[in-house]
Amino acid sequence: MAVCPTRALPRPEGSAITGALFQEVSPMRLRVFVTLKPGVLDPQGEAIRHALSGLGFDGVEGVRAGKVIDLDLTEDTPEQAEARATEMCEALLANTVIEDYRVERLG
Amino acid sequence: MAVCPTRALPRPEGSAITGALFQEVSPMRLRVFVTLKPGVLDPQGEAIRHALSGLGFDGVEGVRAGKVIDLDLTEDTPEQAEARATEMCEALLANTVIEDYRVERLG
Amino acid sequence: MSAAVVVFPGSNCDRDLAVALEAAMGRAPAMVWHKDTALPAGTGLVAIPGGFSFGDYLRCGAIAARAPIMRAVAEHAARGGLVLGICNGWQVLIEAGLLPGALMRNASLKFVCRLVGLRVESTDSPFTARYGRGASIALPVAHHDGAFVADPDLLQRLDGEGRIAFRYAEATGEITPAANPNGSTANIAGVLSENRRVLGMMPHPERRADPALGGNDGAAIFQAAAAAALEAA
Amino acid sequence: MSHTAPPAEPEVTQALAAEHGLKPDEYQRLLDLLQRTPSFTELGIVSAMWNEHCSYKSSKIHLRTLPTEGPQVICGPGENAGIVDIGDGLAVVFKMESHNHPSYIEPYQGAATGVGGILRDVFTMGARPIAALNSLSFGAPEHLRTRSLVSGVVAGIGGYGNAFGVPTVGGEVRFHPAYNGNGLVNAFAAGLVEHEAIFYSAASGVGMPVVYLGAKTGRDGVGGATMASAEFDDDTAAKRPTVQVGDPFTEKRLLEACLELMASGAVISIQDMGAAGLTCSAVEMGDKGDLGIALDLDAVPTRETAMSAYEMMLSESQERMLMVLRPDKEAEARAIFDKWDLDFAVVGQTIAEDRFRVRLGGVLKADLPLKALSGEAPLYDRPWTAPPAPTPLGPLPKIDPAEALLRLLAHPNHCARAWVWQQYDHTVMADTVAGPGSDAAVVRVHGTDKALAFTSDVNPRYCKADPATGGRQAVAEAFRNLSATGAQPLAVTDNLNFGNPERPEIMGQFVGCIEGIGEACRALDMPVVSGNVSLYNETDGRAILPTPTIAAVGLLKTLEARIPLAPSEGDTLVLLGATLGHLGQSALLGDLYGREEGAPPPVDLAEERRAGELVRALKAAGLITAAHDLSDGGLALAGAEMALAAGCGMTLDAREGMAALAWFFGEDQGRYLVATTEATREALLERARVAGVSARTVGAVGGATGGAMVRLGDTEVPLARLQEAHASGFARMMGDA
Ligand SMILES: Nc1ncnc2c1ncn2[C@@H]1O[C@H](COP(=O)(O)OP(=O)(O)O)[C@@H](O)[C@H]1O
Ligand SMILES: [Mg+2]
Repeated sequence: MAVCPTRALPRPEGSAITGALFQEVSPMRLRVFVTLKPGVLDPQGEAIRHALSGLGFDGVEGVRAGKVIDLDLTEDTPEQAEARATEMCEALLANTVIEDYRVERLG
Repeated sequence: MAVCPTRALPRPEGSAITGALFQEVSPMRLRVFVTLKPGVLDPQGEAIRHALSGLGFDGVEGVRAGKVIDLDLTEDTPEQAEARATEMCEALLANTVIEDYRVERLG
Repeated sequence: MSAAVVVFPGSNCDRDLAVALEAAMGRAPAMVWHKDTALPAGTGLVAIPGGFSFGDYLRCGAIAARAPIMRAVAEHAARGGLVLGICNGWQVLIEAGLLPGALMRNASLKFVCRLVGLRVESTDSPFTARYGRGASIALPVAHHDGAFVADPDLLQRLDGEGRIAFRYAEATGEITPAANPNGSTANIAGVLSENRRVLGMMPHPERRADPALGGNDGAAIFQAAAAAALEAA
Repeated sequence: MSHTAPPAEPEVTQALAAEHGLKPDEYQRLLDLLQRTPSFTELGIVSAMWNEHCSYKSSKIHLRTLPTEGPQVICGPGENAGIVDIGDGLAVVFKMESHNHPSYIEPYQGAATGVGGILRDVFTMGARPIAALNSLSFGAPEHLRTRSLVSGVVAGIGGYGNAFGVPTVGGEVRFHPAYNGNGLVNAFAAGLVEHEAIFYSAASGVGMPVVYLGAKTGRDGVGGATMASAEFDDDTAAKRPTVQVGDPFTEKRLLEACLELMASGAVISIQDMGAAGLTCSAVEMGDKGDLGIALDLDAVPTRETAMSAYEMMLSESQERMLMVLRPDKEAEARAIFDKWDLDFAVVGQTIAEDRFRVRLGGVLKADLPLKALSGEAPLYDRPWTAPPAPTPLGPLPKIDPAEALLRLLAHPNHCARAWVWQQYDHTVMADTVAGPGSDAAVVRVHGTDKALAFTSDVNPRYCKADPATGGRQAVAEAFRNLSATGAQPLAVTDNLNFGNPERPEIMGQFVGCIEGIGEACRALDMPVVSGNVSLYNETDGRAILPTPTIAAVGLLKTLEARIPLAPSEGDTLVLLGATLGHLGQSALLGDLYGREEGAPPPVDLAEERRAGELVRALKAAGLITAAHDLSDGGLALAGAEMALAAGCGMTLDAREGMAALAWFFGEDQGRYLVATTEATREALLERARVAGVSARTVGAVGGATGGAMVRLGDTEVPLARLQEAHASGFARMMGDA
């Protein structure tokens, strides 16, 4: 992530950031993986496997399909961004009844 | 993939595998990322961004949604598996008119 | 007591549902916008329509389930209020935690729109009370994500508690794979909540509640719900 | 969004103009008009306005010959869609449009955005869409790309229409090797509107705000309008333009927001953004209202940074509209778009001068005479030659009629299309009385006992062999499909798909088809109220079959008037219309033997009309229980389709003195197979005699011993085998049976 000058300034927790400064913070990019829990039937993965074999690709033992969601977040630290992304997964991005998720920092 | 006789010949890379043994070789896992090309409209990402902000998550600057497909392939070398996965992307997994793809080796 | 239809951006069966409810109740339901935070006073029945709320992006029903109005719907359900979710409405109710299980992509991976046969599995609910038990009816389905998924425990519970409202079936009432349009576990087409006052179903009774359209099998659901809503008043 | 400076613009030269598709004389025309070299943005604007897609420069003089008027017509061609009165203060708004090239490049998105575009054409006039049709032409089933095109196109049409919430109630699917390199996706939509709630595109009033509505602008399809008019060559893959991605969720919100906006009284005029979005829509609104338009592109909502004026003017981002606003209603209008989370931006105003001015970042990027952009567009009377005579009709093949029927019913061109239409929501809106699978789809007018009937038809093989007859036949078949459901035909829209008009033989096909269409529309009182032309459908000099798709709309005054397709056990079958056993260009020879021989069947429009009127009169008199029109595949195929619909056996008798194949598979026009009871048969025959329509009893429903059989003369095949062949043909072809 690009280090921008404002980041270097010590700020108290939750201090107000003026609009002007805020703009300069380049957002952090996080990648969220949402995949079906093991054991949950994956018709899409199965269909892809079938289609691949129809196209003459042999030796495809298994296919699992999932989602990847890239988020650009303006948070102060990578840790905070990661925590935020995890909250988003719990709140919306994953259906934890059938899906697992994982958050990764990018670039 | 079909086991062809040449496979039974001793090879420098990796151990020689006979047809019978071949079945027991644990397949290689590859991960394929399929994402929209830059500039292509991503209504899904936009809807997620909007929903996140409705849930009170501020500072979400951008969301792009994509697919991740995990493949278990029986190939002899990681290089071959990677090449095979790339062919699969071109043939089926990605719609190269609007999507980019990337193949990664897993574990 | 009256009915309310919740409208999300992307809902497209809201009008059809309102027409069917009005025919059954003799008065038009209130149309409630997703950004509202309360149901109209005196709402006895909340109906969540089919369609593609929020484009069905991310997961069907996921974004709608988190809309402001859904807290009021959950409170209504908790008070024992009637809630009916049809198609996308069922997906919303599952995402909102008001009904169990999950609805996944059809086994064919294709959208499916056709008339399906159903067997009424439970008549012990305010929605299905006017059918005969085991009755064969026909209703249209139109969905891309209608494969009901439940783990064995849940399945056993639903079955044991008589909470499976409908199953996809042949006209003879037989439950066969061929009668299953989407790969649902155990051909399940509709599920009741524990208190039996919340129903989610994939087929569209509102599209077959008028003899002019070739059949009337769906009307009984609205009539039964209307009667129950009045009774609750 | 802020605009950082876009890269410097290229200098405009004749070569750059050529890259934009302007021929040397067309570029000279532009120089003469401006008396200076155009700016890059101006070149983009003019090339978009003057290309085939927007200017109709090759087709216009011929299109003018089509009949467009009638007492029922409220608005003919020239607006976003045609409008026809259906009584009680209501009107039906409809149009058909092609998305052929985009669908060939990216089938899902191409077809999806085709549906999106035609829906916008309908609701921009104030109508709520109530029905969609799609006419699809693909290459040979065994061709490398066919299956993936079919899958993608069908999924795209469903993906968009289903989410939007319009029932897709009918259409056509055909396969022919002539479409191997160029498939056709023609999308039709119809909507309902009250007479007083119709909106048009002509701007009025000087100094009125021009408002941008809907989704944001990206670089989608920049150059798309130019592409849609260029012949494919083998580098198409390399030149892939940015494909437009459709968002039905935004379209649905745009529909609701626009209808609310119109009801609020804020709209002076409104126009959707289609090909060359902002350019075409702004020019059209100014041109129709005799006003100039000044646009300030800094106000355009964009989703990408550093967009140039050129890109913004040519962007084909979807789900956008342009409106001229009543200024005192701005706050109210804006609130509606806020409610639906859609963009609303004042991007310009109407001006008195006849200029089209475009500014970005304070710089004047274009300053063109507005009226000249459409009025001075080139117009061509391209040379054409009459088509060569078809090869003569050879001897009849040797095959049992029942065997031929079985094979035809399994053929990709004649098997059931349920594989396709089960992927379309055809019951949403809860007014579908007869969906896909009937002669014409029937959709109730919401809240009334009336209904509208919709069909789309063309036989490209006929059009190739004899364009004028083919044109006539397409209209006649549409008329017949409406009549067979009991509907009174009202009007048509056309989608004229041809190859490269710069080739005289292609232009000859075009001219011939239009002549036939015009003649038939006049004779059958079905004016053309809207339409679309798609040329250059060819690859490496191989053109598609001439495919002038005709979509027609009819009215059922009551649901009672509807005639079903399925007869009942015990019914008697009567054939209306004369049979000579015409096998030229027939499905029997063409689809089973690859023999495209002979002249197509002649179309007698007077007989056609009498037969159609008779069918409706017979229904009104209670003399028929079911009806089906005869088209390709003749009596055998029509009979089998009725048997399948009823789930009953059927006997069709041979005809003395006529070869069995000619009698059962001949494609003579103007015919219907109707079902009646023994009690009403005599009265029916008498009515036909009085009407001057030949009628003969040809068979009966049921009547076979043992399992249900379909008998053709002295040959027979079990109904169950026909059912299986018919039902599974499509899935088998797609490889997922
Ligand atoms: N692409 C399609 N989408 C929806 N319905 C279709 C499509 N293609 C064909 N159909 C339906 O299948 C039926 C048979 O089509 P077709 O053989 O072209 O009819 P006809 O010969 O009566 O014109 C019709 O009801 C038609 O509307
Ligand atoms: Mg027909």
